[in-house]
Amino acid sequence: MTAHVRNAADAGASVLSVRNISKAFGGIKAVDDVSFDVNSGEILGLIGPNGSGKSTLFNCILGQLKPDQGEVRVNGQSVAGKRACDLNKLGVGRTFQMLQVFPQMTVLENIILAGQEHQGTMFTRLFGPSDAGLTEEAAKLIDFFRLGHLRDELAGSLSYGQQKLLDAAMAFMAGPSLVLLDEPAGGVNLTMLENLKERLVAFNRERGSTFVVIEHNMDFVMSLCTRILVLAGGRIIAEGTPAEIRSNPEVIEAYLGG
Amino acid sequence: MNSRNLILVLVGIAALIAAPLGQGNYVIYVLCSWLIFSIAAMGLNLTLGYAGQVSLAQAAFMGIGAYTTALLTMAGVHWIFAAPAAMVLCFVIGLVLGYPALRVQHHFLAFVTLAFSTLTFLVLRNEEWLTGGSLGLVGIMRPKFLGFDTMPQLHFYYFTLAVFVLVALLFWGLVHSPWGRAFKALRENPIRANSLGVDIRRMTLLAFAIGSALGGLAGALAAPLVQFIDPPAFSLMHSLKILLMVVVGGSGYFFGPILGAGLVIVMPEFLRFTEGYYLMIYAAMVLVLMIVCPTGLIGLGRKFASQFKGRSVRGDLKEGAKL
Amino acid sequence: MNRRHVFALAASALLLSVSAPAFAQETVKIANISELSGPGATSGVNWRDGAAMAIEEINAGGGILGKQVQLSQYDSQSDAQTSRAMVQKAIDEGAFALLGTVYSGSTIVNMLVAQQAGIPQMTGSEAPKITQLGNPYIFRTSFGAQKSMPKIAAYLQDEMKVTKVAVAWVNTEFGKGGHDAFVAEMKERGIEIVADVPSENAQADFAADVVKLKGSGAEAIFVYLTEEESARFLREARKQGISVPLVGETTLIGQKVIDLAGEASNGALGHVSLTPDAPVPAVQEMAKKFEEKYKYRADHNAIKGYIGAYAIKYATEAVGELDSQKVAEKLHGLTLKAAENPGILIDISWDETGEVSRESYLVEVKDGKQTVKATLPAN
Amino acid sequence: MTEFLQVVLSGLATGSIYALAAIGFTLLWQASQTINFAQGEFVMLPAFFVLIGMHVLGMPLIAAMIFALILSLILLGVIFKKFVIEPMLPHGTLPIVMATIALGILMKETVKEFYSAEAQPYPSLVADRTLDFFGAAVSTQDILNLVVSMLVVVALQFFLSGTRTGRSMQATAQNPQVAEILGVNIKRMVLYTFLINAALAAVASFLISPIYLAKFSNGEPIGLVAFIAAIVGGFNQIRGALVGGLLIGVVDNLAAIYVSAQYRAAVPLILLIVIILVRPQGLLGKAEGRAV
Repeated sequence: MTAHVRNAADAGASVLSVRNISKAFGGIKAVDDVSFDVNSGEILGLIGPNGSGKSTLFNCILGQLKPDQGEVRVNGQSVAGKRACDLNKLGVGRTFQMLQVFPQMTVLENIILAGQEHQGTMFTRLFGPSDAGLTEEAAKLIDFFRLGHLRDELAGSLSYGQQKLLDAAMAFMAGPSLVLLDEPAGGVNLTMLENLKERLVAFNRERGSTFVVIEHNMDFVMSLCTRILVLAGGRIIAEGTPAEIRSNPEVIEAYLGG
Repeated sequence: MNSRNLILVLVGIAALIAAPLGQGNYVIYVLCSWLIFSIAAMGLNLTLGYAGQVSLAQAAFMGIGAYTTALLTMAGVHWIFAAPAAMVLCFVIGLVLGYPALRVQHHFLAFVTLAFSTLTFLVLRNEEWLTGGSLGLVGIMRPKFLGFDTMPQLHFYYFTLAVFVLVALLFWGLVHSPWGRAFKALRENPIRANSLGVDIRRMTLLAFAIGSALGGLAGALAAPLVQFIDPPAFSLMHSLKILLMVVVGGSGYFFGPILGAGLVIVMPEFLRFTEGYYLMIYAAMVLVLMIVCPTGLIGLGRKFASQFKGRSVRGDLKEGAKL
Repeated sequence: MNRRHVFALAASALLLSVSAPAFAQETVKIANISELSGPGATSGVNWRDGAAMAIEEINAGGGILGKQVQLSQYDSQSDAQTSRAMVQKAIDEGAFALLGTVYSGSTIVNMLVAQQAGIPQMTGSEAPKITQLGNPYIFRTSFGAQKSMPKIAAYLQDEMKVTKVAVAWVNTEFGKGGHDAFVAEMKERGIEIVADVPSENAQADFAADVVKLKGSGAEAIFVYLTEEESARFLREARKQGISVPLVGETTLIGQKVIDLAGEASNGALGHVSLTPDAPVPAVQEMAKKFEEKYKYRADHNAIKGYIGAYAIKYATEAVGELDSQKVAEKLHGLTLKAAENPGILIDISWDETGEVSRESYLVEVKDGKQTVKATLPAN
Repeated sequence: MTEFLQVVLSGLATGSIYALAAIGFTLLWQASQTINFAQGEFVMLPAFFVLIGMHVLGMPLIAAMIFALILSLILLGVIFKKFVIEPMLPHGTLPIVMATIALGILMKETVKEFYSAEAQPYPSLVADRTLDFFGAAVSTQDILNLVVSMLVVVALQFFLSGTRTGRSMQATAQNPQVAEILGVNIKRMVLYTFLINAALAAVASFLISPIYLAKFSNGEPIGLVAFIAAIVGGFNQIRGALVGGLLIGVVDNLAAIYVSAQYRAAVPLILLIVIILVRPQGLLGKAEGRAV
């Protein structure tokens, strides 16, 4: 069984380490020598104006782009050359900017799918139980995200906000040590947003999960994250708690001055 | 499976058992072809409907299965060993063919299988020492099982039916296993599936190889049914025919290909009165179906059913303003 | 394993399961199974129309043994497996005798079913193998390649004094049968095959084939292609200036080929048994009537279908009762003279294997017309 | 050497016609992600329009060709786009694949049933003469084919990169969203693509039928070759389709002589597979971003 509750002794250890990452596209440096660490249990916000290199950095971390130099390690292992599924097996969960659920499968099936590849072997997945022994655990997670009443509905028939919750829940199913959330607030209305934030915070507290969040919505980031990195022109220009960032003149300059 | 569905399935099987009774050899022959093509179409449905890959070589795999079975049984090997050998061969060829094609790009499997289909035809025709060339192989024996001789047409039908039911059950198990869930996921959203740990390349490859192996099994049944095989019976045109079965019936639905195979095989019977025009009418009907309802007949049926029942209440509306 | 042995075993086993068709009937049911759709449609439709015209004439003249004939049509879709199913269907529906199919690949398969049921079958196929399998129910309407090739070979050797020959053939069951029979005949006579060039079905570009043949040093080229391929081949041969004689079967010098190839067909030689242009008044008359009725020109398949239908009539009347078994027995060793049996058009005999013998002609295309160069006796 | 020259020249003449069909194929793919399995039948059909014009309506050859061209533009261009492809576009590639397969069968069977099941002689635009080219025989029809198809390709290339409409079409093919933002009328550009494809098919038909003869079943081999040529050359490049077409024409003939006549049809297919493995974007194609 996958342990959702991480060992308390791990708290504070580096889950993600980014070292001197640079990436240029045709002479323009999208990411320029960026380094930072994310410790266990943290919710790290990654913000910056459009074109500041957030997405490029994100893709480098996820192994989708090969950085020109530098290295990304998750739990001490390099992500270089890893496919998305390998990275997931390494303990990295993620969501996408655009909503990504499986509309023709039920909520329960969506969640089971998100966990099943971490259970047993190819062989047991073919000849073992059809839910890979995950129904109970999946139901718990669904309840946690307050989708219990929709368990057997097709994911495609859910409202946008509910799908967004499901989307996030899937990223957590396999008990990842690190979850990367790409603009989780995008397109979500205010009430839904509160709900989503509240659940994410609760999850972080109860299970000690580590998040990295890219987000434009300042209020959302400020109230969710424990630490924030500000990216501008491919470099980290500020780092600190939400309160520090809010009052940092360089950040204000980057956003307003451009 | 709920009890109502279970009853429907049992009734279906009973109908299949009763179907050939009192019928002439020809009708039984048509029923046999239907079951055999259903197996091939089910295999293709796994590739196409579940894993979302177009294969244009299903008939070629049938051919490989048929020739393997024919050659082995004619050399004295019992069908019960020859057919699995044919399936394994098709599975392995599927892996060898699919691995490089899927490494490259999504729709390239269609192109590779298209080429493979014609290459298979050429090899079957040209390698006369093995395959009998364009004149084919004659005199394929029907198997005997512990005193049950499948030589009479009716016996052969029950033999085919038994294999069909077994395959359908295994197939049902497969698509309802975690593998099946992964297949569906990679059809609906491969990128998301990949990020959730589904090795899309491996699963797609497996879906294609298993689908091809089922094509091989269909061939292993077709050879003793017709007792004769020649290369044109497994040409590209027939691959397209099987593709048609899957799409017309409804790809991605369990019963879609079975329905589709029935239609494609039985349709010429109904359109016979139109003489030479039947292919034309047939093509026109497929064209219209694709324009009106690309999800095939089962999709069309569901469309009607849901309009009839009134639109089902959306889950979120039921729960009102909870969110 | 001995194929014939396997086959006999299969036949006897299936015989038990097939119920014999009923014989007490008001009409005589004859089934035609031919290529009504698919790539063989031209041949199959010709065959069907020829047969249908004959049956109409037979019915107008009082039918068979005073009973009207009901001709039902089955489409093999030019596919061997379908043809087998259709023969099965025809027999299930009580056919007394069968006509078809034209494709040799189909006939080889579906004749097993007719054999199991004991129903005589008149085929339009010419592959040698058909009459070599020991099937007592299969009968040709035109002789197979193993009868025609010796005639051509003899002409090549004795009249044209050829010692080196090249072969161009289409690599299908049709072409393969002819090719093998021709090559065997050449070997026997010690004529050297200097080039052996197979082409694809419906091939359009014969440049490479002709290049190969041209450089082979052959003194004559034997061309065994379908009509359209022949036309394309003849044009390419003319373009590249092939000067040695081109010799073939009906498919090289038929009117259809002449129409398509135009001037390029002049000088081509062909061995012909049944064509609308055969120098036999009965055949020409039949062809004329056919063209008036169906608005297109009969080919050899139409004439074969016509003769096939009449052969069933004459054989049945010779037996004197509607008994499929006895008709089949009667046909073996039967000779029908056109003088007494006008529907047969040209004198014909069947041997013990169902193979036929008949006089034939060697024809040359001159100024876009077939002209008979020699009459080749029955063999 | 003469042998080699003869085969190469004949291959080029046939290949130039394959190229026309292959170019249309690529254009449709670019503009609407349509894999047109009826492309071969698109090349088969216009010749019959000409025959109808001449033999049924009694037109002279040139008038019949214009009549056929117009009919092709309407049926294979406008009608095909509006009533077949457009309704299916939202449902992805597969229904289009099935529908075009069915359309191909429909066209083939219609010609067979309503015109003729047999091959028809088809008039050439030039008097049939054979010229000697360093020992190789070249017919006037061969020369016409090469010249006309090259002219068509050059004109098309000029139109696409040299005119405003052409550039808009290319922008639409590369990125419809961006093109729309730039004010390009996407629907119209896609329609133009379908019209160009229909015109290319008609020209290919006029050129190939004097050699192939007009027959309902001609589409199948042409369609397959166009398909292979497009992929081998590069699915996203006109020049690629041209090179692919010529290459397949020559390779097919060379294979028949120097490899094996029995396996001549295998050689282009093996070439196809090798290209897919080694250079999936095609010989001249540009690599597309990898879809993960």
